[in-house]
Amino acid sequence: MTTTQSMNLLDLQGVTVSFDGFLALNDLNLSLAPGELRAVIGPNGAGKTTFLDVITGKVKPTRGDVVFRGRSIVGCSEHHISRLGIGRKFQTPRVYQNLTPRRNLELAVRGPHGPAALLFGSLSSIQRDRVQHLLSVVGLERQAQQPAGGLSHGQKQWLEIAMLVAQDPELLLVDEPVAGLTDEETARTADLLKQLAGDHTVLVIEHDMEFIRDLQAPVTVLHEGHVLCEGSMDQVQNDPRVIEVYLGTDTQEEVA
Amino acid sequence: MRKTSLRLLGGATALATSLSLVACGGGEKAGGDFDGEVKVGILHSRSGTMAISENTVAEAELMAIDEINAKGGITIDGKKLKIVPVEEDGASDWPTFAEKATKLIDQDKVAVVFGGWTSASRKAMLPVFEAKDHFLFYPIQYEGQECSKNIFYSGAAPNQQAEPAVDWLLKNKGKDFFLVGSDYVYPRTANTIMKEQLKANGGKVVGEDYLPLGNTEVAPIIAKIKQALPKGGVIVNTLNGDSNVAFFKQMKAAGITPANGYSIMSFSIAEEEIAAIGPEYLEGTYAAWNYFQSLDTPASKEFTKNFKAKYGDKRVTNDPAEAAYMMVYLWAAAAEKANSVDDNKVREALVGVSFDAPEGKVTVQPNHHVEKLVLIGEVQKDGMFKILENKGFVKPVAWNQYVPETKGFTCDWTQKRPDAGKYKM
Amino acid sequence: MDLLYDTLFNGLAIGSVLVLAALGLAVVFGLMGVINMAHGELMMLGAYTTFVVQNIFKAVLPDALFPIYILVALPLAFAVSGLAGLLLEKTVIRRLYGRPLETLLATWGVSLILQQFVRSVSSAFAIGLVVAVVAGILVARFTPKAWWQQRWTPLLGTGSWIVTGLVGVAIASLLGEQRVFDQPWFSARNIDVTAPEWLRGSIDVGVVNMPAARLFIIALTVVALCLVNWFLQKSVWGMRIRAVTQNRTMSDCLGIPTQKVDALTFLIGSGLAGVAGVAVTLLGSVGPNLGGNYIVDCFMVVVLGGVGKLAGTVLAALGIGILSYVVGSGSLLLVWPAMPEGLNAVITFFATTSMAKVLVFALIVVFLQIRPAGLFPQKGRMVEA
Amino acid sequence: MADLLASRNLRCWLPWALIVLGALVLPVVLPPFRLNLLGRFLSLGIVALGVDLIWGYTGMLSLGQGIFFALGGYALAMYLQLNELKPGELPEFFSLYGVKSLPAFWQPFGSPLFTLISIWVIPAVVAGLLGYLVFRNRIKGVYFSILTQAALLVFFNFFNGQQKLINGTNGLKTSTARIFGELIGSDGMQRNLFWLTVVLTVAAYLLCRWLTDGRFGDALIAIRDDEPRLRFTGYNPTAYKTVVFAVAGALAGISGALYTVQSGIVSPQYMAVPFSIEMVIWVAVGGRGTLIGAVLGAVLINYAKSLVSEALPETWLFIQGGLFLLVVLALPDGLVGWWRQGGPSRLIAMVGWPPRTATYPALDLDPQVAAEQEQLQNPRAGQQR
Repeated sequence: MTTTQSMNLLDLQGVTVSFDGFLALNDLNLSLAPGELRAVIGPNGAGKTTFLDVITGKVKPTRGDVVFRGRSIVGCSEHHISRLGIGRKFQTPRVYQNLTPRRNLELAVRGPHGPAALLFGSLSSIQRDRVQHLLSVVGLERQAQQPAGGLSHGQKQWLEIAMLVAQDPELLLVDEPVAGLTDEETARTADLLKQLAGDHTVLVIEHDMEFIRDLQAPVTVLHEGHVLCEGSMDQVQNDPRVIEVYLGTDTQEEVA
Repeated sequence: MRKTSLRLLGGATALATSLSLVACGGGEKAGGDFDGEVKVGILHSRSGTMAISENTVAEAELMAIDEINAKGGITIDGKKLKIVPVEEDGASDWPTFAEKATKLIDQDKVAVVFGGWTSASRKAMLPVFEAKDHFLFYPIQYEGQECSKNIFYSGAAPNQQAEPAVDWLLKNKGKDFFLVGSDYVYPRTANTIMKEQLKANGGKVVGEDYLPLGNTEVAPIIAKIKQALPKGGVIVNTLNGDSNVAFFKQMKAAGITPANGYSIMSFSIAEEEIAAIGPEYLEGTYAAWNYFQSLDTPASKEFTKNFKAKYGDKRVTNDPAEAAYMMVYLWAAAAEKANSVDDNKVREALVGVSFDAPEGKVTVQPNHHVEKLVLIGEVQKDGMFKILENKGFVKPVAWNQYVPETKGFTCDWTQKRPDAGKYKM
Repeated sequence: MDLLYDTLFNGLAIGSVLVLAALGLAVVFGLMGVINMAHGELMMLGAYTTFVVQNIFKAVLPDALFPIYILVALPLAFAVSGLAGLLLEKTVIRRLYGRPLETLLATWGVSLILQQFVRSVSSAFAIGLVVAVVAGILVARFTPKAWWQQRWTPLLGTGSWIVTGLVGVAIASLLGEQRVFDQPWFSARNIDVTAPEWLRGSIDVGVVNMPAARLFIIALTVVALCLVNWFLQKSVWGMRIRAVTQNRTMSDCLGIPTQKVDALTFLIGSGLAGVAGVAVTLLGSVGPNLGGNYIVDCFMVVVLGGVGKLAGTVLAALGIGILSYVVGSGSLLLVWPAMPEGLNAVITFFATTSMAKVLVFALIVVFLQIRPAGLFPQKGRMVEA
Repeated sequence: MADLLASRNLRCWLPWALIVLGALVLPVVLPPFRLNLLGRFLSLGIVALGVDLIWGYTGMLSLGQGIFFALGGYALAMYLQLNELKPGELPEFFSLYGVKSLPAFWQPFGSPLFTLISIWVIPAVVAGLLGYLVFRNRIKGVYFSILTQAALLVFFNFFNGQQKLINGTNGLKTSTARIFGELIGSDGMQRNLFWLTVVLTVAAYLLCRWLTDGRFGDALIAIRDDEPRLRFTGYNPTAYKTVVFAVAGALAGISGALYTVQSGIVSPQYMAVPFSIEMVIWVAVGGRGTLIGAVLGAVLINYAKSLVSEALPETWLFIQGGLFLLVVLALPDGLVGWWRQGGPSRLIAMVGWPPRTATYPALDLDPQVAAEQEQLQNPRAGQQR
């Protein structure tokens, strides 16, 4: 199933996902070039989370193909896909509550992930430096020794982003990174993501339009499981179809 | 009963009260009439699945001890000794029996242990008694094929229960047998013996099945019986405990009843079990035992009367209770004969000791078993047995003579040979 | 063909007991995600209720009424087990929502206590218990409010319960001296529940001989299934229960009293256990261990059936019923007498009730390898949150 | 006093000090019977360590550890049965069932080396295989618990039903066997076995310490906290769970073997449903997620059980059931967890000796506070990091 579009890092080709007849994704086509920063928006139920689920292997597409670095990853398990270089941050922050932030990061940091490696190997100095560095970047040095369950919501968001970065994936899938953050934190997050782009490919799903604007990235609009339109933030915002989808008309109801 | 209830109530906040109760229990002293005391162990399941059956046996043993004490205890070296029972709970768990047996011997230094019900519990205790060269008195009818120097068996060996019952069935009821049992050692071994016996005497086993302990779904067994014996025949039942209830209730519903030509013989159903299952379901079925409450002798009536007086009017006596009662007396008699409570001396004195038991005069045989009365009975409406046949006293055979592996072997502890437990005759 | 009918009927008979026993568990597990290890003991309470009702009929009411005692026992058993379940929910399970494994352990503890309770309970015991509980509650009522806002309040709470508990034990011990109060109500022995005459016989339908008790249980199962289904699908509270099942938070926001819904669900599930308890008195022994004999089978049914669908429970129970019957009775050998030697040996090996159980459980374990979520899995995004 | 108890070092070291003291003093003080009990309960501590690994750390509640426990016990008991035989002889029980030649799977157990290896390898392999099949299908939570229970029943019924292979319900006895010419049931041998148990328990503890202290242990905790998340980080939880389940199986096997020789018998009772659930409660009472708690819990509860059943057998189920409830509802981290979280000082504070920092007892332990204090004293140091 590998195709000629190998210059793209990620290709979704006609992906359809059906839950008991309900089409969560409907013939979705999307490509990401290496180093790109892309924002994805869409109303509730547009299939944004399912879209990430398909890429990361949690949900198997009913039809269609997902190609990463020229190779189909449909049917691979989550951890396999993750090792290929796709990292994901979840909508609600998911960190290991009973581990300290340092240990959270030590688990996430790039390296062999088998039981034997963890038992018999130890972290290299590069890995340790990386963890230390990330702790300071996200400002969790002081909390590094207490369980992450006690962190505030914002701190957890940041910790999870740090874990994603520690993983050093080629493709970062970031689901609503600024939900519940203050304006200042939001701006810092946008900066961080922009820094990451270039070396990495970043795909951001977000509802916060100001944040998307800050990112200055091309925007893809999803609606009812397929791509409604693509373009810059301004283009998208003025597209009558997008306005209709977001604001709705009396005859059209949102799919919840 | 009262003391148990006191203890039961303690359960509500047991830890708090346990200390005080233990203190009370330990405070008893030998009465003024006695010159000393001798401790004996009583080891039965007082909790768990087997508590149902074993409580009665323990009660019979305690009754015997009380009676002996009331008559002045046992006399050793001219001293009157009071028998003090030390009770332990086997909790229906075989390894626990082994643990508690060790405790009774090592910790409490009892002279002898009365205990056990299931064969598995006896087999679990056996190595303890062998390793410590101590003595266990075991009161239940069992599967034989065992003759330990360290165990005294006051229940029936197969030739005192199963074999005469099969003979009687062959003679009076038919040649086609279906064997049903619980899935553990007694039914399995007893059925092995019966199969050999039937082979030798022209009977036929048309089917057999085993139910896991505690299982109550017997539909597949009933189907097998119907296939194997469509027109009626003999069913030998060695089920244990709960399964019996399910078995008889569902057999009755399926029409496998005495009225329809099925003769059902049970080896584990005595008066007590009849009361729990309900005589409606059992009426007309048979059982073979060495004692029935309905046995019409003065000793039997006396035993039942005393038991009811002690434990309540509604209670019934049965074979295991009688065997348990008798073995305490046999031990006391042997100890007096040996003039010592040391197990080795008691063991030597034991063979030949007699006692006027409720079933009649019993005498201990050289193979550590008892010569016993063999009775076949039929369950009546009132939950009692009508005695159909009295085969008189039968000498016990430990190593079965139908099974080829043990044919020709015998056991005699009066012999001074090293293999006295099992040697070729 | 006879064999087929026979197999179907017997499978149905075994299966219907399983359906009835597992129904309450399925409702509770499906709707609340709670595995109730004390379900078997709630069945046992139902069976003991039957015993009490039977004795009242025998002792007090005219003989002519005796045949219907079982019909009276059904609603009473539902009430007794249901109330016991309600108490369990209010005191224990409520505190453990969202922690299914802890619930499992706690309810196991409850099952042990219930087992020993029916063994030990006597009038003295009951009076002592009631005194202890009532006194414990009264202490909290009649002491100054200020005492309950102190540093040492937790100690006071625990301490007052210990004291009232000891008072209860003391009272019970004193009463226990009197034989009237000391007599255990049930004792550790199995108790005798006798089915009325009309449930003891059997009916021949064509070639199949159908025991009346089995037919009664099958009918009872069908009625219980219809009622539960009707309740969940059509009644207001049933709708609320379903709403809470699908989205607890949302239901809460919409003003559905989720706590009441939980309590109600648990009450119904436990009540159904009581009804099952009545049914099994027709088939087997009634004793403190009754629950343990059924509970694992019930789990198998629920797990095999999948969560939240009654159809799954029914299908799983019937499947297990027919399979146990076919394997256990060895009837495959009759259908296909000329089967190859090896297969024949295998089937004969498993054709005892004991080994059939091994095979059936093993097959369930294998089946769950293929369909980890049971026969009727939940689908969609909800599955793995 | 309260301050002393609040001191962190003491909280960490006091349990250890008690244990070392106990190990040195008890063998001298205790009579052989009690020492033997202690040895047996200590060996149960090893299976509890395994339970703690899979439940306390990894969050999987297995109700089937009895399988591996019994397999270890059987492996050793089979060797002991064969050990004293002359060539051509069979263990005594075989003759009861008419078995003429040793079943094939018994043969290798004549070798002591094979036995020593198989005691832990066989349970580990069985556990690994079962675990792999279950985890691969992502069966977890209550489903995993129920499935392990079903597996337990499969083994239980099988061993119970196979008289001709493994002596069925009776199990295999070991006390009358001899090793190095000495009777296993003898006091001297039992004392040696006690020391062996102590050594192996410490070894098992250190093994678990090693497993849980590093990143491997972190991965286990991560599986408990959020398994899907770990998967998306590139870990394969199936591998980790399989490994840790196999390790727990191996520990159970060793534990079972030690328990068997010290209690004199191995029987299918070791695979009874309640026993495997009890193992979980030992860990829960001692403190899940704390290794020392698992061992302490096993020893304490079993000793309590032994003592209570000597004095008041009928009350043990009440106490056990109450313990389940108490631990789940009031002491979720068990005794050791309570102790480590400053439980004793809180208790003392309740009766009127509040520790110095009464309002925030943990303030001076809070790393953030510590860091801030440090920063205040030495502003440079804080910034350099």
